[in-house]
Amino acid sequence: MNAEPRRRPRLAVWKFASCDGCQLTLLDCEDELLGLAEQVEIAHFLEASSASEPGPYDLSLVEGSVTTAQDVERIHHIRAVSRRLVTIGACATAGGVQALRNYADVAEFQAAVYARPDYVATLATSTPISAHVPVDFELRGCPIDRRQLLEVITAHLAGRRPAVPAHSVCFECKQRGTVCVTVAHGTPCLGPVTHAGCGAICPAYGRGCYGCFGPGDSTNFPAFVPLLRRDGMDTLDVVRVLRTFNTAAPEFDAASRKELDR
Amino acid sequence: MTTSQHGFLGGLPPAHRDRLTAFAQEVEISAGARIFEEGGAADRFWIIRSGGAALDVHVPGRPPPVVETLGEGDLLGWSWLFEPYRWHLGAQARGRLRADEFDASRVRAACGQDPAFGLAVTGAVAAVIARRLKATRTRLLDLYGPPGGGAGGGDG
Amino acid sequence: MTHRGSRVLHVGSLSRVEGEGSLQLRIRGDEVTEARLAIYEPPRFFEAFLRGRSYTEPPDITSRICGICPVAYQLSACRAIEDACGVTVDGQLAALRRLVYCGEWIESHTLHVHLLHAPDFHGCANVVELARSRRADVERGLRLKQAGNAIIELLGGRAVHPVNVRLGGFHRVPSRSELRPLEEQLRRAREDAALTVRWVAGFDFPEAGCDHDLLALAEPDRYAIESGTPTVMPAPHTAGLPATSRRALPTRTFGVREFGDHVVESQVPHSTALNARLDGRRHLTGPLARYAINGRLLSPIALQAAQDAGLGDPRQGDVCRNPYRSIVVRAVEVLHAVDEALRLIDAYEPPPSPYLDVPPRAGTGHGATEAPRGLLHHRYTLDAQGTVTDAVLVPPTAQNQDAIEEDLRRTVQEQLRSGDPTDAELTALCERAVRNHDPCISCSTHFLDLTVDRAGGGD
Amino acid sequence: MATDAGGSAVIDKDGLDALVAVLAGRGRTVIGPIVRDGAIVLAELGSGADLPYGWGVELEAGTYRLRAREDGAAFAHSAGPQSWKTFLHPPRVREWSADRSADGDLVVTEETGTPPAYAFLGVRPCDLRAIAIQDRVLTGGRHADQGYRGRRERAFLVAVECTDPGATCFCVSMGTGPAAGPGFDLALTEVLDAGGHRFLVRAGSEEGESVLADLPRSPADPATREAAHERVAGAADRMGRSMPPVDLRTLMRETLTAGRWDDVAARCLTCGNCTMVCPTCFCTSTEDVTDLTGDHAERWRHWESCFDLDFSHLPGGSVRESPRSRYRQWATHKLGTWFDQFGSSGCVGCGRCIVWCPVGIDITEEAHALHQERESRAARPPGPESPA
Amino acid sequence: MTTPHAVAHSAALPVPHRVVTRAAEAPGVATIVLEPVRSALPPFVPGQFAMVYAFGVGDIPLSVSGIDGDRLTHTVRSVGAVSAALQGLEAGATVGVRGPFGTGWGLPAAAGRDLLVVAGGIGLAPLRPLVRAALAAPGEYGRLNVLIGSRTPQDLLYAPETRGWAPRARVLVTVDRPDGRWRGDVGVVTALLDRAAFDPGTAAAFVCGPEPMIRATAAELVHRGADPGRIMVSLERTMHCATGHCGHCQLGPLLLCRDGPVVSWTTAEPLLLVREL
Repeated sequence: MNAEPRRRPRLAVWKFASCDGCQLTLLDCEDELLGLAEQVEIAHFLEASSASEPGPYDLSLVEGSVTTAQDVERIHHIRAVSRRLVTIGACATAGGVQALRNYADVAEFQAAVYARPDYVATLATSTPISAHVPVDFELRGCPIDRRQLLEVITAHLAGRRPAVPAHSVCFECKQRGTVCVTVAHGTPCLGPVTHAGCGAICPAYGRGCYGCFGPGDSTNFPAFVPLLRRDGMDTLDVVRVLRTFNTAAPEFDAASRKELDR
Repeated sequence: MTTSQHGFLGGLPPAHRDRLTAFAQEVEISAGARIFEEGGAADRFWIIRSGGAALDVHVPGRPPPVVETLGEGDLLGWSWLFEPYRWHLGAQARGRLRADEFDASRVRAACGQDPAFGLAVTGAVAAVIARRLKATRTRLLDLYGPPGGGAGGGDG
Repeated sequence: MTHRGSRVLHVGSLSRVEGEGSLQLRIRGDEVTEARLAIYEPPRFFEAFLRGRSYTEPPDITSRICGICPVAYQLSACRAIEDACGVTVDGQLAALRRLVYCGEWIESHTLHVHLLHAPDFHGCANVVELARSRRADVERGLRLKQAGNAIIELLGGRAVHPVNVRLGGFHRVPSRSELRPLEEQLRRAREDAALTVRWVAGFDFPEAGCDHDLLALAEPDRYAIESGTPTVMPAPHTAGLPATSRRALPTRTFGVREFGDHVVESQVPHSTALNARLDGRRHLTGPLARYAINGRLLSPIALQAAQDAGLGDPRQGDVCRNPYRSIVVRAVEVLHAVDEALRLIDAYEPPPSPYLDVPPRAGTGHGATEAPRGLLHHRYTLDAQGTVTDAVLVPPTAQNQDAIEEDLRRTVQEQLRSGDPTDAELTALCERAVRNHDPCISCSTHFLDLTVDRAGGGD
Repeated sequence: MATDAGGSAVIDKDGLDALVAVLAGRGRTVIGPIVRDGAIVLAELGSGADLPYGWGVELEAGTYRLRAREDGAAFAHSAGPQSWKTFLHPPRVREWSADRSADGDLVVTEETGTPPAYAFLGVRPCDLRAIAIQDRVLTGGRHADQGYRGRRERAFLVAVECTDPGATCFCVSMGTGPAAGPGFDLALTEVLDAGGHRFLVRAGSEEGESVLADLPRSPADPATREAAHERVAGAADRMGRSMPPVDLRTLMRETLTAGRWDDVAARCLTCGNCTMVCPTCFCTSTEDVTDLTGDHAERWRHWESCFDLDFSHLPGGSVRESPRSRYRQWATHKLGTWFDQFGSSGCVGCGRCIVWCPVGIDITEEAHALHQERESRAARPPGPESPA
Repeated sequence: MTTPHAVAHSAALPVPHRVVTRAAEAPGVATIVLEPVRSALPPFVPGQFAMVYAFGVGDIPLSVSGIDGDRLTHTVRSVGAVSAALQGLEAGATVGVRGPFGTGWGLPAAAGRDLLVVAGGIGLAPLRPLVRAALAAPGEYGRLNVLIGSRTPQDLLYAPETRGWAPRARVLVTVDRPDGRWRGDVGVVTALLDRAAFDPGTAAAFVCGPEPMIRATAAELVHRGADPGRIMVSLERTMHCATGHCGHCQLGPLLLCRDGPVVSWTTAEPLLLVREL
């Protein structure tokens, strides 16, 4: 005997400057996709549906970074029609790889790519969603992890705080039983300063973590950077590895600037 | 009861306590009466024998909010000891108030004449101020507001 | 009521594609004077910020151009840089690359076939709606997609932006026993893929053609995926054939290093994607081109499935130029990729080292692979220390833009001639026409706003 | 009869192979050291041939390197990246699941099923003590961790005494090695000399004796006994590290406000590696998960660490916000308050935390520094206290 | 102190309980009464806590604020996801409960002594069963004082009941922020000590509230000559497993789920003096 049918929560998925990989992660939940569609009303998800329902939405997942003036307007609108707004992926939480423009002259960048840069309207910076509107939860990763995405959604449905720890990748590496690539092989690895969540994939494949989940909640770069140097990285290498997919994350940004100032 | 040891007078050595109480004059203040007002001349002070007093602040347009209440044994008023001898707060009797009232100028004069007595009185008043300052700081923390509070609070 | 007026419309957004763009139609009477696919996905400047990076980084960095086909970017980048450094990856390492690429074809094509394209043929807005009437077909698709992802996850660590691909090979290679569970999953997937070909072959396809040069990589003895030589089959009109012709035409080839001489990008004011043309002409890359150029090299079961699905026999010179039927070609390619993956796993022996050393040297290198949506070309110039000094990436959708616009124009034009379509009908039609090409709009687009600008003709 | 009265014997490599086979034949999953990914890790043994014959390790703070040995020894290595807690107290377990029925009732289902019957081959004396310590923590109090108890009670422990300690070992300081203490079913001592490559075996339990009886063996001869004894005694003299010779519990209690904690905090990455590799660290967190219907919930438990900022989370924030306080919590717990809580030290001197700390923080060095700081403070003439 | 009992089931498993009543207590605070759906938990003593599980959300430690046979009363304030879920439950809902855990107040050890109960905010919840137990045993103890500090008059817990404790107990209430109608005391709870009726040298004190309030109260009592060993305080750290196995609730040498939450001031004082312990 069922209670009267409760209103299904309405889900919306939005895209800003990004590669689509994070929203694709939702479609990569092959085992759960149809079940999810029974529990929530997928009201707006352009990549997956041509039926777009107007707001308000109970949960908005936002992918991508803000890089144009129209983006700024659009994210304010999305915030206004969303009860909870969750940003997904490094672009949305830290500006993404395209935030490398923040260090350069955008006009120069445009000229490098486009013969007629004047055709292209873009902001000088790529910024995370949280730089523009309040965000209820940030899910890290370039790309996000499928299990974590499901956890965020099911936690939202259950009214639970998502179990998405902010500690270092080392936690996951050890739990996975991977031999530490830094200690045992002398491979530079950003694991100790990187936010967990991927499941410590790179060390499991014998390479050092390259920080695609951005900084963890407790980093110590002055102690950490010498370790990268010990294992063979020079200043430029250190700067490059910090300046990739989470380059504009404050901790990575500060550490890379400090390196250049040396 | 703990009053006698721990009230204001409890903070004075017996000899000085007797000397101070010699200045006292017992008074009774009817319930709800205003005892003094913010900014008024602090020419007296009291040690409460029974009943209580509420200290309040004047805020235009609303009833004066009570910031602290005093009860038996408490010192009511310390502004009389420091220039410019003006009340920082207002005070109102809560219920019928019986108290020992002191003439501030006479006590100050006695303190001036006898440094030992003066030091004792000043020290006892300072102890009261220190306690109230500590209490005020504790309240500033708004400890009972969320979050916090006993074993019943932990939450994920 | 007639719709032949002077009107400007903004219609919703094109969905079930990846990327942001808008569509502009200018109609005068019953004549389409202009059809523009305006990609306005904000620029991300990959080519600019690749300059100054280490030569080891482009595989990981360019993977972030596209979450749908990251393996294509990784392997095009690897090939280009290895070319610059004079290293050739072959043997089992090359086989593993082909295997992970098969995973991407299976995953990406199945995503398009089941989740993005099939709903069009059933009048559904999305796969969830489709699942209400075709649950088993949708579940089969999800299973198939999962099998593709399983390959990428095993070899790459994760399905999106895998981490294991590197210059010279892989960070870590699997043991035979690690591949074994994959084999079981793929055997089931092969059945699913065959059923999918049969399923989509039964869809209702409008009669249509395309009159573009077709461009795909080709290899002498196998269906080109992760390597090959650019090969062109000219457009039917050059041989006096109609756009709907199913006849193959003689092909010509050029070297990967000459790619830039033949495929030239230009910029148009309405788009943030660069528009590429082949020897000055519109061209199409992707499944239709691959099938036309390489179809005869499909695995036997894929060939048989293609014939059973009505695509004709590529060994007899049959090609498919109907964009609507691209869904069938994709399904055939999925079957081929599953079959190929099984073949590769069966023949797998772990290589002695997971990667070859790729020492840096000054020079320019080219690399092209067949992304699910078509030929993806990378070119890098390195200095002696291995710092990237120049990078040029030509994604398939940028190449296809002209062809897509032409298909749109043709589709709308035919519609206008045969009736009096409403704007809503036109929008739906245009969306379908665009989806036929599975534009990887992330490499280039997302919202597609349709603007119909109808300038009055007769009235 | 090749087993003497004390339940000891000598086996050779074939005997070791047989040991693996016999244990497997008794339905046990045999876990032991193997070489993988450039380290000697603990994994299921297919046969005795999987053992790391001819491999040793070079250890330093923050560094681990596998080194080939010419002598072909199987156990001439010290603690690797994992400890046995990986199996007895696994990184991630489901504790229970719960279902909510249509009428709102709640049905909780405990995880059941027969726990695996492990045989651990190559348990170092320090690790043997570590297992005893986790036994006390997880099953010795009022509440027992039933899952742990099930796995532990069914586990068969083959200790191997240490003959080749690493540069980061300090079991002598902690009184846990290099000779095996109580708790093993069998204890092996590897002997390599002119007399050949062989192992002195002692049984420590009835099942141990029974397993030993199934092995091809010879009596424990005096020469082998003597050689084994010498090798273990020699190992004790070659410890790479030591703790300061003071009561560590008191030292920890008296140095809670030491300046040294700031010093170590400046180096510490708070990455948690030390706690994960520590064979006694037992901390866990739980996570509650639900499926998409919301009517099925599960409680999972996973390893956690006091280096996690969230570990001491209270509604207002974390209690131990600073890295200083988190390192101090770990070290003082390990060396000091563990006594208060569980009646022993929490440190067994295996040195894993030193090796696997990426920046090479060395708990023995920190303890020495704390000791020195306390000494110099005591030596200083009493001066005015700094303001509270 | 706790009484040992036979553990019939794993203490890690929640036992289903039904919400019998739910009463809004104060803004964001509710009191729920739970009864076992099937089997009951072993008996609780005042000061002990249970882990209460909101389905799919998680569990949190909640002291018992009332004990009535198998029925457990909890007073919960919404400060996070789980407490918000529990606080919002209606009668008829099912929760999971584990327990009893931790030390109790140890009231019986205070026989013959004046009792001083000092509560700050939600800290009154774990003290209520203690007061009830003391009132239920007239003659067993000396004078009973209940000192309550609250943020505002609206936040006062169990208002009708606490009034009913007088005159058997001396009940003194003070608030931090009075409203216009409040005629009672204003100030910190320690200020009420002057008006409590107890012999500081021999009295037994029971204190629960935010840590700074506990420290201030205990210090004041010690200053007045109280024996730190007879000042019992209830401390807060995050309990997760409650069975002493997860390590979260450590405070120096203590595992508070096992050695606490109630400890004597002798034990607590040196620990609370160390920052971030």
